[in-house]
Order: sequence, then C-alpha cells, then structure tokens
Amino acid sequence: MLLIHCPYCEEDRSELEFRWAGEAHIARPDAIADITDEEFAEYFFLRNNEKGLTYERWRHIHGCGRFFNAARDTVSDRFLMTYKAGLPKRPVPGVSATEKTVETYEQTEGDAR
Amino acid sequence: MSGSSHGSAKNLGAFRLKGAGRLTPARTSRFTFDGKSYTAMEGDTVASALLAHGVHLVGRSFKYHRPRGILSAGPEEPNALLDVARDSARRQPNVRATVQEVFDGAKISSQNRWPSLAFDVGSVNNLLSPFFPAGFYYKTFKWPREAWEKVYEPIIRRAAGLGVAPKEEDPDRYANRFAHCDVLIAGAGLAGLTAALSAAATGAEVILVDEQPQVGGALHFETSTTVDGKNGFDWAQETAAKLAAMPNVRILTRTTVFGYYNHGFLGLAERVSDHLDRPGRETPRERLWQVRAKRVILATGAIERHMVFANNDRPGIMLASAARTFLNHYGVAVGRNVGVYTAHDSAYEAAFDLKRAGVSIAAIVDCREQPGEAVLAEARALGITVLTGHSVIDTTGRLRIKSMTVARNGNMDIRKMAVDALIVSAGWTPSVHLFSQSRGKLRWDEASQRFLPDIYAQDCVSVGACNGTDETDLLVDEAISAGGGAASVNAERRFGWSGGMIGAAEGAGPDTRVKAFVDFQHDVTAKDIRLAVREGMHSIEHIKRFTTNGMASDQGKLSNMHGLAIAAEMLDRPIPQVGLTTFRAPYTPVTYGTLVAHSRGELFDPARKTPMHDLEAAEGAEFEDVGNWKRAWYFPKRGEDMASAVNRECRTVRDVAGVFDASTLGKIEVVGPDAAQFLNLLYTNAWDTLKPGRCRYGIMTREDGFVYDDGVVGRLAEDRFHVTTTTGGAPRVLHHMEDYLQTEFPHLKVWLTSTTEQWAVIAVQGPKAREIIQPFVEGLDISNEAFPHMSVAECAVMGVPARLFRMSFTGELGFEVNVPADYGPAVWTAIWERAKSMGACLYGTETMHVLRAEKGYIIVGQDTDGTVTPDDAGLGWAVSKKKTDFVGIRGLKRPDLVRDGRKQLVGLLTNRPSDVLEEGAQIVADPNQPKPMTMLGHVTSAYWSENCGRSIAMALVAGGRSRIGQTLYVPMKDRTIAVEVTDTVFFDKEGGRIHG
Amino acid sequence: MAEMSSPAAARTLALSGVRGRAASLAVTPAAPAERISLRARSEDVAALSAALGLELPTRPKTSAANNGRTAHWLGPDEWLVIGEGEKGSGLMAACVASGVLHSAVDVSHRNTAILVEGAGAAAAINAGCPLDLSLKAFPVGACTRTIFGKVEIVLLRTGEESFRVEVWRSFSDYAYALLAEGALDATF
Amino acid sequence: MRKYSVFALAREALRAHKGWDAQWSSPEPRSSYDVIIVGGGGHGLGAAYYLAKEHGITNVAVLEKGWLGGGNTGRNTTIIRSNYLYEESMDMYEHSLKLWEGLSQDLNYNVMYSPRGVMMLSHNTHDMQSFKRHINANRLYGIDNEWLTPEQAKAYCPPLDISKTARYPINGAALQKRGGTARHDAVAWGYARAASDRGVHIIQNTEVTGIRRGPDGEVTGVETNRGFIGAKKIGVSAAGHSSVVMEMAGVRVPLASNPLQALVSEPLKPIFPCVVMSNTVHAYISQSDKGELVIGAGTDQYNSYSQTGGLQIITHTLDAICELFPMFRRVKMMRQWGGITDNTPDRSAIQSVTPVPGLFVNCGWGTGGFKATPGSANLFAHLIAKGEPHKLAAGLTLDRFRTGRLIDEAAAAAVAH
Ligand SMILES: Cc1cc2nc3c(=O)[nH]c(=O)nc-3n(C[C@H](O)[C@H](O)[C@H](O)COP(=O)(O)OP(=O)(O)OC[C@H]3O[C@@H](n4cnc5c(N)ncnc54)[C@H](O)[C@@H]3O)c2cc1C
Ligand SMILES: NC(=O)c1ccc[n+]([C@@H]2O[C@H](COP(=O)([O-])OP(=O)(O)OC[C@H]3O[C@@H](n4cnc5c(N)ncnc54)[C@H](O)[C@@H]3O)[C@@H](O)[C@H]2O)c1
Ligand SMILES: Cc1cc2nc3c(=O)[nH]c(=O)nc-3n(C[C@H](O)[C@H](O)[C@H](O)COP(=O)(O)O)c2cc1C
Ligand SMILES: [Zn+2]
Repeated sequence: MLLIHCPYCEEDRSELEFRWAGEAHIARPDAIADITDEEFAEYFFLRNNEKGLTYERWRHIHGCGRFFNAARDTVSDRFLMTYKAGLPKRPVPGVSATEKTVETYEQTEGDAR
Repeated sequence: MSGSSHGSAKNLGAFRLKGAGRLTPARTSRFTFDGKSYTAMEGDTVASALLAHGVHLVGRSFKYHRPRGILSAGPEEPNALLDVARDSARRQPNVRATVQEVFDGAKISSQNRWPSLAFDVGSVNNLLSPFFPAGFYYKTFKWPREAWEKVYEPIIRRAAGLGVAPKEEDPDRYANRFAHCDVLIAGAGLAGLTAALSAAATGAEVILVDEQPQVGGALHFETSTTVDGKNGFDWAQETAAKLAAMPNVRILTRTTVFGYYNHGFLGLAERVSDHLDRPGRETPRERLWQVRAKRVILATGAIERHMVFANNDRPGIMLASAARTFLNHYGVAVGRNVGVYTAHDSAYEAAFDLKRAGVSIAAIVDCREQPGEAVLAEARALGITVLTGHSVIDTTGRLRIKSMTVARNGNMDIRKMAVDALIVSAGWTPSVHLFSQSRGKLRWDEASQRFLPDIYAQDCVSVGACNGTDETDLLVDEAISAGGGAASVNAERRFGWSGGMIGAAEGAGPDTRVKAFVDFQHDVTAKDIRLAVREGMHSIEHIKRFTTNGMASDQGKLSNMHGLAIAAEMLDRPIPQVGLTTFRAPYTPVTYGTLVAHSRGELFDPARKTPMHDLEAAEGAEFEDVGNWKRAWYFPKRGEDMASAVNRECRTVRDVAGVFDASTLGKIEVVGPDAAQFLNLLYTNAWDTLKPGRCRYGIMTREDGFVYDDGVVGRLAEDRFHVTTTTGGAPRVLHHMEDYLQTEFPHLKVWLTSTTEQWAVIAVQGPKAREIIQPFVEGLDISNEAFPHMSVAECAVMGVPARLFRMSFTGELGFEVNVPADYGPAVWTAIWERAKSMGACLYGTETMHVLRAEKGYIIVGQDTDGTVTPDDAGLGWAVSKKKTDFVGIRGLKRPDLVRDGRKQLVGLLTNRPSDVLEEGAQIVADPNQPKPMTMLGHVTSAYWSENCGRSIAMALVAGGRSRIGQTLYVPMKDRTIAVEVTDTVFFDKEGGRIHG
Repeated sequence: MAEMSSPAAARTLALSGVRGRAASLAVTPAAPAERISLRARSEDVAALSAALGLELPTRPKTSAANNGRTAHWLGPDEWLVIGEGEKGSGLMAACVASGVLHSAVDVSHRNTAILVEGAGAAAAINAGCPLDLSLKAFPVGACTRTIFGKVEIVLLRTGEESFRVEVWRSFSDYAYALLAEGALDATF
Repeated sequence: MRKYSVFALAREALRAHKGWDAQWSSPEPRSSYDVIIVGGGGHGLGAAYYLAKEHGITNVAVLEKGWLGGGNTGRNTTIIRSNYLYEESMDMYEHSLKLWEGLSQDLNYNVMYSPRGVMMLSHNTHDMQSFKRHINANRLYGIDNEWLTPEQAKAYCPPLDISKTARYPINGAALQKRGGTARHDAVAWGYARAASDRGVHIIQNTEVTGIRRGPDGEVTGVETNRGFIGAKKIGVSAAGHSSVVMEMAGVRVPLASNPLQALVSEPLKPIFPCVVMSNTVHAYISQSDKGELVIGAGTDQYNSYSQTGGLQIITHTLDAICELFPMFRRVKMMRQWGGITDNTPDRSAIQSVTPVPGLFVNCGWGTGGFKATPGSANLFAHLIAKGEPHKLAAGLTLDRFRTGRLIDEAAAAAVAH
C-alpha cells in the first residue's frame, strides 16, 4: 500500500484515501471539436505507460478532494515528488526523463546481484 | 488451565526430564492426538508435548506418504502439520505442531493418511516412486484424451492436498488495527531486544514484534550465552518487561510480520487466543496489524538447515537446534540414544546439552575434517565420540529411526549405529525474507556460503543473525547503532560458531537412486533437482516449478538453499549466477479470516438504506440490490407473487397513483455564477437556456461520446442547479465532474456538493398525484398552469423545507417531493396514508421499470451499455447542435460512431402478445441460418405490460430504426419467437397524460 | 436553509435506536445539528469568517470553533461547518450575509455523527482508519476527511480520548457497527 | 525428440530417469532469423510453434529476457473459457478453447487442461441480464454456456453459500462446462519443447533493448543485451512490457501496465470442484491439482512494472471469497504474487500489423489472456506468416482506436478473466 504525499494536505497519507487518475499533463485540445480522428485517438487513448519515471495524477478523494500531480518510478513504485494541479511538469532532480529503465523488476525482487 | 484436577496421576511424558526446561508442572492440560489422550504442561507446543510422550511419528508426506516426524521447533516446520480442533466449527488444518501451543481439550489429528497414521495405504506411492519423478505428469496421462479429466486427474487430486478444509462457517472473530510507529523491529532475539532498548531510549515510538510466545529467539535454546552476566533467556524476559513499561514501546508477541510492502508498510498477524483454554466469546482469534513504520529494523535471526542424505526424513530425525530447544526450554529429551550429524559447530552444543542432561550421544558425525577447536575440546571433555570427515549416508527404521549408517568420507567402509533420534545441522540460513520482500538486494557471501542483505530499497536495516553477524559483541554493537540511541548490553557466548554446508551431502551425490530429501513436505529429493536440470530446466525458477521445491507451506525455509546448491553443482555455475527464487509474502501462512478481519457479514460491504427503508419493509417490500443500495423492488400483498404484485402496481399507478421511494437517485448541487456554463460542458444538452424554476432531462457522455449517465437537472436559481444522476452512477459522475472542474476548467467559478443523502425523495405518480400531495404543500401553487411539467420549486411540505419537482419517469402526472432526509419517514407516512385512502399503491423498482418501458424511457446501464451513443438510444435530440464544445463532442464524430447500420434502440412486439422475451435474448434476421449465426442485436428490456395488455420489449438492433415494421426473430433454446420492430413508445403515444 | 419553527413532520434520525456500549469506551450517536458544506476562494475567507463569527481555518487538518459553531478544514477551498442545535443556527443565512462569492449547501441531514469517547477511542477508530491518531500527529482539534473501513468519514478529535465521526447517513449503520467492533477490540 | 508416454516413463523408471534429455535446446543465437518473436510466454512460444508447424517457417527465434513462462504465463490463475460476448471475442476464445481440447496430444505434453466448468455468479438483475445476453449470444454462435438456478449452482459447487441472507445473495449463475483450468507452466514448456523440436531457437536471458530499422522504415533486427540479431520479421508478444518494446520502434500502442495479484492457500484435500467467479463481489477461485485454492485478486489502480502490489487488494478479494464461502475463513494464504498485465482501453486484445513494415504486435491480453494462449498464438503465427490477419482475428487490429469500433467487453459488463 503506497504512502502518498498530498501537496494540499501537506502530509503523507495512505493510498486508501487516494484515487489514481491517469497520466498527467495531457491537456484537452482547445478546439477539440476540430481535431482529426488520429489526434483524437492520440489524446483519448494513447498514454506513455512509462517504465521508469512517470508523471501521473492522483486525487485525494477521501481527503481534501484535490487532484494533483506526482512523479513516480513505475519500477520501484517510489514517489519522487508530488505537486499541485495546474503547475507545469517539473524535472525530477537527478533523474533524466529519457532514462526509461531505472531498474528492472527482476533486480528489485530479492534476486541476488 | 484445568490440569490440576488431574492430580498426581499426571503423566507428563516419559521423555520429560526432571529439572530441565523452563515449564512448570503447576498447570497442565489434556489433549488428544489421533484419539489418544495426553497431558501437556503450560507453555508446551503440540510438538513438545508429543515428544515428551515419545511420539515422533506425526504425519505423512505429500506425495510418497512417507512417515514423518517433527523436524524443527519453529515456524519453519515442513512435516508436523496437524489438524487442530476446539470443536467442530473451530477446526484448523495444516497447523504446525511446533507453533501451536496446547490448549485444554484440543483435539488433534494427523493428516494425509488412511486408514491410520501407522498403516497408510497411500504409502504404496513410496514403492512406486520410481514412476513418479519430478514432473512425471507432464509426460503421461494424455491418452485417451478424456481420461485425464475423468480418471487420472481425480486420482491425482485425491492423493494430493494435505489437510481437510473446514466444513462449517467459522464462528470466531478477527480484528484489524492500523498503527504507526517510528521504528518497527521484527524479531525479539538478542539483536531485536538490544535494538529496541537503543531505539526506545531516543523516545521514538517503537513496536517490537516476535512470533513466539516469549521473546528471546535463539536464547530459548542457547544455554551458553550470557547477557549482562545473566542467563540469556532470563535477560530477555527482564528486558522485555523493562521495555513494556515504557510508554513509547509496544511489544507484540505471538505476532508474525508476514509481509513487508511498499513505503514502510508491514502486515502483522497476531495470534490472540488460539493458545487459550477458553477464550472469551468476544476475544478475537487473531488480529491483523497494518503498520506504517518510518524505519524498520529486521532482527529475524537465522534458520538451521537439515542435511541432505539418503533417508534423511525418518521420524526421529530433527534439527539440532530444535532438539536443544525441546531440551532447554521444554525439558524434553528427543531420544535416549541420539546421533548427531553436522557440518556446523552449533550442533555440538546440542550434543553437550543432551549429554549433560543424561542422554547418551551415539556419536557426533561431522562431515568436515576440521570442526571448531573449542567444540572439539568440549566434546572430548564430555567423552562424546566425534567422527570428523565422516558422513551419515543412510538410516533405517520404518516409523522411527532405528539406526544411522556412518561412513568415512570417500570410503566404502560403513558402520551402522543404533540411535532413536538423529539430530542434524548443515548450518544456518539468515532469514532475509522480509528484507527481500522490501525489495532489498542480496549479495552472495562466498566465505560463509550465504546470501546477505546488501542494498536497501527502503528505510530499513538488518541486524544480528539475519545480517550474518555471528560474533555476539559485533551483533550487540550493530543492534545498538541500528536503534539510533544508546544501550548497555554485554553478551558473551562460550563457543564461536563456524562451518556449514549447502547441497547434497556425501552419499547423496550425483548418480544415485537414493531418496535424499531436500524439500520434506513436497517430497523433493536431490535427484529430482538433478533430473530437472537434465531436462533443460536451467533457471532456478524452472527448477522450482518443475520439482515444486520450496513451494510447500514452509516456502522453502529449509530447502531453498540446498536446492540451489544442487542445481548449481549440476549446472557447474557459481551460486549467485543461478540465483534465488523470489521471496514473497506471507512469511508464514496467514488465516484468511485475519486478513478479512471485520469485513464480514454486515461489515462486508455497507448496505445503504433509504430513510424510508423500514417503513417499506413494514409494508412487505421485497428489496433488490442496486449497487450498495437496497431498493424496494415490489410490494406483494398477501398471496401475491411478484408478477401479480407488479401487474397490480402498474395498473394502479396509471389508474390512480403510486408512491415510490426515489431517494437513492444521485444528487449533486452545482453552485456558482458559472454553473450553467459548467453544465454546458459536461452534458450534451444546453443549460444556459434553462430558466430558474424549470428542469430538463440531461445526458452526459465522456469524451468518447458514449452515454455515461443521465438525469433530470433542475435550475433553482441563476447560480444553483439541482442535478440528479442514476443511483449507481452518483459517485463516478461526481468524480468525473470534479476532474473536469479541477483540471480542465479551473477558471470556472462553480462548486459541486453531493446532496444525495440530504434529501429523501418521495415520487408520487399518476392521475391523482396532484390531489394526493396538494394538502401537504405550503406556499406553492401546484396547478397545471402555475407548475407545469418539468418545473421545480423550493417550498414547504408539512412545515419542512422542501424541493418539489414536477417530473415523471412513468409518463403520468408526477411529482417528486424532496424533504430533508430525517423528515422523509414522516412525510412519506402522511402522503402514503392519504394516497392509500384514495386507492393508490406503493410501488417498487420493478413497476418503475415496466412503466418507463411502456413509455420508451431508457435506463442507462440496461438499455445502454457503454457502447451506445445518444443517437443510438434515440436521444439524438438531447445533443446540442449549437454548442461548440462539450465533453464528447469530438468522440461522437468518429467514423464508427456515425456509420450506417449502428445498433439503435427500437421497440419489439412479439407476434404472440403473451410471449415475454428474455432480457439478453439475441435477435436475428434468419432463424434458420447455421451457427455461428449473424446476430443483429439483443433485447435490453422486456416485460409483461398490464397496461398494454401484452408484452413489450426494447432492443438494440443493427439499423434498428430503418427496420421498423419488419419481422425479426429471437431464437431461444426451445423455440423461435417472431417479433415486429416498432418504435419505443407503447403507451400513451401522444404523451398527453404527463401534462394532466 | 434554516428549518421552520415547528414542522408538522417529525424527524427520524439515522441511527435511531442504537445505543453505545456500557464500557470504558462509549460509541454514541450525536445530537442532530445544522451542517453546511462551504466552498470559497481564499480571498473571500475573511468575509465569510466574519459573517460566521469564527475564523475559518486555512491550515490543513485543523478546525476552529466558536459560539457552538465548528468549521472543519476539508480542502483548500472547502469547509464543513457544523452548528449545534437541531433547529439550525442560521449558517446558510450567515453565508449569504457575507456578500462574497461562495457556495453553501445544506447537508444537515446528509451527515450524521457518532461520538467515540473513552480510553482506547483512537484504537477503536484505527480498526478501520489508516490515519496516525497519536496526539502528536492528530492533536485535539485536528480534523480531516478520511476513510473508515469501506466508507468515507470526517474525523474530528474533540479531546484526548474523544472523537466525532461524521458520516453520510446511509453509511452510518456500517460505521457504527465497525466502531462498535473496534471499541470491543480496543479493550483487549 | 523423445516421445513422452507412459511406456517411456516406465522404461526410465528402471534406470533412474537418466535417459531424459533437455526439453528444449538452448542454442547460441544465429546472426539472423526469418522471424524473431519477442517474449517467451505462452503466446510467443506458441506463435513460434505454429509458424513452424503450420506455415513451414522454422528459422525462428524466441527471445526471452528472463526465463520461459516467467511472465504472466507463470503467474496467472489459469482460468479458461470462451463464453465472451462480442463476435470478435467469441471467434478468438472459441478457436482457442478448441485448441486447448487437443493441446496435450498435439504437443505430446500433458498441459493438464481440465474442463471442470467455469461458473460465474449472478447477484442481481443487472448480472442476470448481462449473463443471459452472453448465454444467448454464445448459443447462437455454437458456444456452450448455460443458466443455472441457485440450487443448480450449489449442486455444481457444494461449498457455495446460496442463502438469501447473504449480503449479495445469488440469483443464478452462468456455467460454461467446457471451461476450466490448465497447468500454466506446462503450457510454456510444452510449446517450447515442441517448437524446439521443429527447429525453433529458444533463447532465454536475452532482452530486446532496441529495434533496428532499414532505409524504408522496415525492421532489420533487434538489439539485445547479447548484441544485434537480424530479422526479416518481428512479432512482439511481451505482455506487460508490450508498450516498452513497441516504443523501441517508435510505435505507440494504447496500453496501461498494471499489477494484478493472485494468491494460493495451503494445500487441501479436494473441496472445490470447479472454477467460480463473481464480478459483483470481485473474486475468482479454483483448486489446483496439488490442492491449493488458487484465488485471483484485483489490479492495483496505478501503472506499475513491479510485480508486487498492495495488501489491500488481497484483503479485499478475501473479503469476497469468505463471504461466498464462509467455511474458508480458517484456510490460510500460503503465497501471494503479482504479474504485470497490459490493458487496452476496451479490454480487448490487439493483434495487428503496425505502421512499421515487418513489425507485428500481439498484446493487450490484460488480465485474461491465458485462456487465449493457443488461439492467439495460432492466429498470430498466421498474421506474421501472411502479413495480414486471419479472419478470426480481423477485428483485433489497432485502427479501431481511431475509428471508435471498440470491442468493449468490459462495457458490456462481462467478467474480465
Ligand atoms: C495474477 C494474474 C492472474 C491472471 N489470471 C488469468 C486467468 O485466470 N485466465 C486468463 O485467461 N488469463 C489470466 N491472466 C492473464 C494472462 O496471464 C496473460 O494474459 C497471459 O499469460 C499472457 O501471455 P503472454 O504469453 O502474452 O505473456 P507473458 O507470459 O507475460 O510473456 C511475455 C514475455 O515477454 C518477455 N519480455 C518482455 N519484454 C521483453 C524484452 N524486451 N525482451 C525479451 N523478452 C521480453 C517477458 O519476460 C515475458 O516472459 C492473469 C494474469 C495475472 C497476472
Ligand atoms: N549467526 C548465526 O548463524 C546464528 C545462528 C543461530 C543462532 N544464532 C544466535 O542467534 C542469536 C542472534 O540473535 P538474533 O536476535 O539475530 O536472532 P534470533 O534468532 O535470536 O531472533 C530472531 C527472532 O525473530 C523472530 N522472527 C523471525 N522472523 C519473524 C517474523 N517474520 N515475524 C516476527 N518474528 C520473527 C523469531 O521468532 C526470533 O525470536 C544469538 O544469540 C546468536 O548466538 C546465531
Ligand atoms: C496456478 C498457480 C499455482 C501456484 N501454486 C503455488 C504453490 O502451490 N506453492 C507456491 O509456493 N507457489 C505457488 N504459485 C506461485 C508461484 O510460486 C509464484 O509465486 C508465481 O509463479 C509468481 O512468481 P514469483 O513469485 O517468482 O514472482 C502458484 C502460481 C500459480 C500461477
Ligand atoms: Zn489532500
């Protein structure tokens, strides 16, 4: 069970209070009515599904009710930071966004090195 | 305990040594094992009590049904799995005899044997074992094809399995507790206790956990360790008492840390009352602790391994530390003439203790040439024969070991030595389970032949034996520094420990047919592992799954390292390259009931009831589950079945009126100057044109354009809307709205509040609806002119502030009276009394469904399914053509959503009016086509309509609206029903009644 | 929406009929109260505070009380304001009087409250609530929306060993039953 | 290849089983292949087998980054059934079920396909409507699926609690008798052995780290941790890692990778005769040949590549299991684990050509693709060999996310496993 820092409550709280809300920083196209089918499919269906550093949204649904953003490593499930909704995507100090594979699960699950 | 009544006749067991151990005979208890009665002392485990009475044979193995005894004195026990019962409902299979404490009256039985433990028919498997090597089933049982399912599999199934599952519902209670701490310490041996002293001194909140009834860990058996000048075990108890007195320390004994999950979260299972003679009725049996710890100190110790040699599994063969525990803690000798077979110094100490207690030691057989000097010297001093460079290569004895066969390594000279017990040690495996579960990475320590914690993934540290720290003074230093504070602990151990081996021992080497067991419970032998490698299973994960090594209920606590070493030898690869299998929770098996804790019965899932629930129940309502809600389904009168009740309700509503509880409908109050603009974006309809005091039916789609929810929205004021949603949709609709409001349209000045439960909603529908409610409504003209269809107003009803809607889901004149929930029952009662006197009825969801279907109104989720657009559902009119944006505007225009031939909602009339279609029935154009048939769609709603005097149905049919007038077919199992495609309105097509 | 002086309709409270256990730990339904869900932007907090006669808290997990009214911080623009007394204390009206932009919605009947009082109160709540309820982490006056077993609650610490649990009415049977189990277990 | 039979077993019994050879060979990789399959799960190994067997393409390598079957093939609850709703799904899963029925014989490897019946519990009117929709569609399509009353359900599965007082009483069930379970590891091993026998190279511990492309954008081979290996065609069948591998060729697929958990109890004597699933209370359960109760839990809510998940997912599932089967409350959980499933927006799989010539993808089987293994592998081989989909898999292509022609089994309230 994850422990998640809510940037509004300014506190670490149990995952039980939160709802995951998908990849972050996917803006709804301004003139959405006019985009092409391809652009719509991209906007609505395609997600990065990163292995490694990912930007995602959570909602503190059973807390302050706010949506916010988080940077998390999807291999270790470690949170690198969380920040309020509406703030721009921020680099995580010391982690390159292009570095896809931080570590593989085989290495994190008790295997010998 | 009740034992004292057994008086002086108490037989505490022939193997119970006077003056040995820490149990006192003051309190005893009785239990039965396979029907025979025994006496135990307070503090005995089932294992120690049985051994006290000389009982070694306690079970049969899984595959070969080999006789098995007690191998260990702890949770790693693979053999001694018993069925323990308090009464017929409180029966528990697969209980480790070495963990279960005896309680008075326990009925204990052996498992996996028939007809009896001593004579088990299943043991022919042992003779047939050459035919059952690892993975044999993959190679055979394939012909004839059906025989696997009909013959072979049932036989295999009956032979497999261990205990018998309980047959009755478990009456016991279980509890849950969430807890937080600064430091959680797993394990209260010397290392854990020392770390706790140090951590507690800093003022930190400390939780110290140990799965044994008492703290002390290895100090239970280690007589040669003194701490602060005291016997180690005594020091441990005193330390625990000191810690327990501190306000910032909580000690949980009989509590297993079974899982170390993400972000400092650990699962603990506390055995609260399984050891009690007569637990209180309300005492939980077990308690789940879900702990979030800032820091974790792992002090889980090490587990002794057995030696892998031919016939190493006979009853009477056990771990040296176990024999020592039985002697030093329980005062029980495991035999009178004990052999020792070891690769590690620690077993010598077991021999010393036994010898001093008067047990004769046949010999210490040490496969090493050079054991530790200190232990050798002591053995000599005690007059114990030590055979270094020798191995035990076989044993005899059917139900209990009789002799061991000893050979000089590499030499064929053998001698047989009579023994009645053989204690073994291949060394110690650090318990790194929790460390690994926390995703820490291990490293292989070549010198000591063990995996040790290396890189930590969480805020955690390992101390003591689980960290490979052998020297007592180093251990203490390490534990103090892990605790982060200070403590003064002086521990000394008389003998240094060295040695250890992993893999098959002498005589079980390559090329042998002998059964040298690696995994006792699953009957995995050294040769099985070699066979797996020969068959191309080169990954340790394949070897595990092919042989099932380590997959039994002990999860390889004893066997994994041996299996790994044998595989590595076969593969000619260094051990770290072969790797380990993954450690997974739980550390030891955890009762489902404990994990479920409170979530059973009424606490399994909240049953939501409306304010009028009890009144409806009193009127005889049958209820149905809709999401979490209990909704009144229909109100049968005496002697009525469902159909006749529903028919009566349907008729009465249209002839007179009906009263319906609509409280479960979701309600969201949308408030703020931009409320209309917000709703414009969230619904397909336009809302800025809606005047205060009016309502409108709205459809919500998501970006994909499919119908997501619907409901009537009333505008109370310029800046205040009362939005209703479907019963099941309420939470997700609010979440969806919040999502858009907070992330896409944060500039809008509007707020959302759930008011579902603020209002009790009483719908009154039918020609007499107005007349019924009229006298209760204050301050509002509800005449047709002043308050037409689709109006809303705030007023008072029976002196209570109310929101009154003129709306209808039945096609009749209708009102929905919203009053603050606590007033619901009183208002309901008053309205119902008046309605009843006028000939109206109460009706439930079933009648509501029929009436709305007569009018062709849809139910989202029944007539639509997440693939239906508003247009498909015949609601194209509700999609604004003028708006330049709303959620779904683009999705709706995708090629497949606008193509011809989409499924559209239509009506169906069966050729025979009395035929009611089955909801979910499929529709075809040609019923005589071969299978697989081309299906055009399916029936979404179908009812007997009392008001139409015939059956009616709605269906989603490909190109449906263009087929109106056509005959289609509904092929059922026994016959085919012809249907005519119609529009969806079956009753009052002109729609006049609603304005009545 | 203040309620009228003497409605013809009588109230039926959620949890009517349940009684706390006679133990060191009591779990009892609270008296009815007026409640609003109040939403406002930060620039309007001062005016609303003045109108309500208490300082709307702006720090997470805090509450403020005055004159029988308690305001619970639930989110950066959200408060649950509770006024004692069944008849209501004019919370809605006070908000309107503030003259500033806000949303006030009457939820007096949506919620009901359960009081947990006595030794082990925190442990009882921890039977279903994952929060750290030590006095350090959750002092007297602390409040938050959170989860309790399978339902959502708003939790307020009213004393070292007393809490108020606000819960939606249809979840109150569940919440009460789980609290009762928790209370029972807290005594072991 | 040595034939497996009871006679062979008896012969070997007399000589300590010394004569068995490796089930599959582990050759050094060639410099290039006609086809490279990425992913040594059941789907990938099976595709290689059918390429060799049915299309005569034997210059094939299966590259597996870990050990064969170590992905979801080795960690699933092995439920097999074909009673899906949409034609695209029925085509695929029924094709697969028919292959299951003869798989042990075809592979000469006992995969222990056990048609013990899969029963889905209906708890309310909505379930009933949905199940009957399935049953009727299945019947007209030639697929067995029948409605049971609560009493019939209890007769089929005696441990079931059908009392009216249950929190969610059962109002019936849908039963597919031909549904059941199979031995997951044997599926991977059996395909590997049979494929290897036909010349396919099975190459483990080899992770594909890049996809190389030629001047016209076509694939030319893969980069691996053991160097470059050339290929004319590449079939990606990497389950939870599909989007990671496809990204190497610049192709984005609509997938979310989520941990899905499962657990087993301690072994028990036979008590549970079939497979039971309940969508309403979220639980599914069967008993393995070895005696453990095998229980499938839910997915964690977030994307993740760690094969672990939260304890709350497990407890939630056990709540439901103990509510349906109150007698199991004293049974103990022996092990829990997770796998990474790749889920599409409509919860149906993708088997498709891609914008990259020579690159084919088979993914999105999510939480329910074990049952599809033979069928999917068989049709994926067809796709790779012919360059276009078989008619039974024609609906599973990628372009549906553009056109909106989804195959939304989830929306139709089917159960996903
Ligand atoms: C807990 C759980 C329960 C389930 N229960 C059921 C069920 O009851 N019934 C059912 O039908 N389905 C079930 N499923 C789903 C089912 O397991 C999968 O859909 C199916 O096994 C997928 O098979 P596969 O061969 O495609 O994938 P996998 O077996 O996962 O094989 C993919 C392989 O690709 C390899 N790979 C990935 N990336 C690379 C790379 N870069 N280079 C080389 N190799 C790579 C992986 O290591 C892996 O071995 C369940 C899944 C889980 C996790
Ligand atoms: N170095 C070695 O190889 C070795 C081997 C055996 C014993 N010893 C001796 O062991 C002692 C070392 O002390 P130690 O404290 O490190 O180990 P320990 O074995 O004395 O204590 C470990 C404790 O952890 C508990 N435990 C283990 N897993 C648990 C879990 N998951 N949940 C709850 N409790 C759990 C055990 O019940 C035990 O009481 C010394 O006395 C030393 O002489 C050392
Ligand atoms: C159908 C099935 C049955 C299983 N039975 C057992 C079992 O009896 N004992 C066991 O230890 N593990 C069992 N497992 C779990 C495996 O040990 C292992 O946890 C799983 O394959 C995932 O691999 P991992 O834990 O190594 O990551 C079973 C797994 C499956 C899919
Ligand atoms: Zn928050």
